Amino acid sequence: MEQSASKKDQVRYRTAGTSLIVLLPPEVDDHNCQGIAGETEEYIRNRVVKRIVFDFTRTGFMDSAGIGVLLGRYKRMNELGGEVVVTGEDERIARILKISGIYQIIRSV
Amino acid sequence: MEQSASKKDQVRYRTAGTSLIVLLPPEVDDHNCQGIAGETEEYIRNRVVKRIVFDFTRTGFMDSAGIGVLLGRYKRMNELGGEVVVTGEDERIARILKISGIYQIIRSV
Amino acid sequence: MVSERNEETRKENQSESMRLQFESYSWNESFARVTVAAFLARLDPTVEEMEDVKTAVSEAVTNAVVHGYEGTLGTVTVEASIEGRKFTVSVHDDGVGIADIQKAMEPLYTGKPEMERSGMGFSFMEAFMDEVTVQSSPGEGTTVIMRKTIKEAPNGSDSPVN
Amino acid sequence: MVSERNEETRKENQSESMRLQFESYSWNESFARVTVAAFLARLDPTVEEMEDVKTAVSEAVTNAVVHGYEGTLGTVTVEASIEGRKFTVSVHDDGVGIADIQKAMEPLYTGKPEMERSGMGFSFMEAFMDEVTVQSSPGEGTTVIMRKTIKEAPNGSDSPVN
Ligand SMILES: Nc1ncnc2c1ncn2[C@@H]1O[C@H](COP(=O)(O)OP(=O)(O)O)[C@@H](O)[C@H]1O
Ligand SMILES: Nc1ncnc2c1ncn2[C@@H]1O[C@H](COP(=O)(O)OP(=O)(O)O)[C@@H](O)[C@H]1O
Repeated sequence: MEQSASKKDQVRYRTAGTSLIVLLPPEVDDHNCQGIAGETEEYIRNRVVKRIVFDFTRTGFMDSAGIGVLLGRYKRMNELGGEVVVTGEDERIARILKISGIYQIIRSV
Repeated sequence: MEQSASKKDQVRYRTAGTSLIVLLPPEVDDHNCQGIAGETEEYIRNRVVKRIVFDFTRTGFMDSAGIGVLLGRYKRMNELGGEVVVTGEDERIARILKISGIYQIIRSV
Repeated sequence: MVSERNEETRKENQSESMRLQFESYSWNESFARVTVAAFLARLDPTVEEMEDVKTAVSEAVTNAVVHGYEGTLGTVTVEASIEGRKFTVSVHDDGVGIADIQKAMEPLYTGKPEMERSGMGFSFMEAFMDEVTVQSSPGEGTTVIMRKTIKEAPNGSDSPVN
Repeated sequence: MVSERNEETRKENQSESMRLQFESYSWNESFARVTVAAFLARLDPTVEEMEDVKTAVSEAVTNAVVHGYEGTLGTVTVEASIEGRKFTVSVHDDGVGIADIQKAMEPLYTGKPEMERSGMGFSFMEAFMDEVTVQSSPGEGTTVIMRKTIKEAPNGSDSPVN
């Protein structure tokens, strides 16, 4: 299902204890990812975040821009002594994550 | 939902007594309509057909090519003393049929 | 610390355009509809506005295929542009052209009555778009230009999904 | 009695093509994917083949936008063609071009490390397509040509819906 570039496709954030949950959009590409680095930084600056959870429940498409975001957030949480995990990946997204090799450093919960 | 030009989008035919039911494809346009005149003629030639029922149950898109088919089959059944009816139209299809004025000669059952 | 690309978002008064070219095969009628719909989606049209545009584009592309090229192979060019909320789409063929545009646009007129056509193509374009302009002369091909203003979505709730 | 247009259907060995041009806005990355997918649909690809092509196109178009034009405004041209079951898609920009193509294509190499890019764009194109060719030189823009043979669908049951 293709989506327009409208607001309803944006990334959504939720906190639970020291976890920051990032609900990814239906299509994770360069365009839809542009705000994620800056927006997660906002949360990190304003509260204790020990874990970022990337939630792929709504996501049916992802390209390497998504891998760039995961790697970037992984490095940042490493600096802070926290972790990054992924959840809710369907078969296609799992295949992309596998090909990228990112499961070697980021686990699925 | 857009469909490819593949075989599964084709028109399907079914007979019930002296009725010929034409199950229209998801998109009724010039391309998908090209066989209808000839194919209904086949049925008319080989058995007694008193009524053609155009079934829009699967159809979400129609342009004026569909109106051309309805008009053509209406004229043909008129010659034979039979009738043409439509069924299963959703709101959009009903709007198209209304704008075309075809409900004045073809009723919905 | 974090170097990030400035977020690139569409502005309300954005101007943009696209151009699509394909061969005059009848199965490209649906391809043209899907592509124009995908382009229009950025304005968050209602389902009805989206369907109106798809129908109008289908009529013009079908005419290019059926009447312009009369079943021979040629190139159909679809251009679409957006200026704020004003949407314009044109369909061009280098086919036979139209001698009498006014007559061609009359409701129920068809140049191919033997083909079970309704003669309602131009009427549908006019019913579903705000404005329809036809540029054509015999041997010079045909360009149909259609405009429609897309209403501001109150909160994008009624927008279509494809 | 009934005069009817000869039914026009795609032949197995059909050759056809399309060309799409749009501005280098990042929201056109999805527009390009949808359009190429709609063109490819005529070959009745599997869901996986369709997703593979969409991902590869997304990578190449994103590179044109991000690296080719570096956020400035330019035109991206996508051409796709079909010869039998052989699908070819090319993505062209008139941007900065690439000095060392071999290095650019190395896994994990990125010219923009400050942007949190993975450097996996070309690797994904190569993983998802049969063949990837890059034509580029500095100041001359870049063309990425990708090919993939789409398997014959046994009976079209596994084909995607958009
Ligand atoms: N692109 C075109 N090239 C040549 N003739 C055209 C073109 N578009 C329309 N016409 C002429 O205008 C007539 C009316 O078109 P239209 O209202 O769409 O009805 P229809 O397509 O059902 O005939 C056509 O029958 C044809 O003679
Ligand atoms: N269209 C292009 N124009 C200019 N440079 C490009 C283009 N495509 C790719 N490159 C260069 O090749 C590098 C590697 O590309 P890629 O493998 O897609 O990784 P990424 O996009 O994540 O950097 C880019 O960082 C860029 O320097």
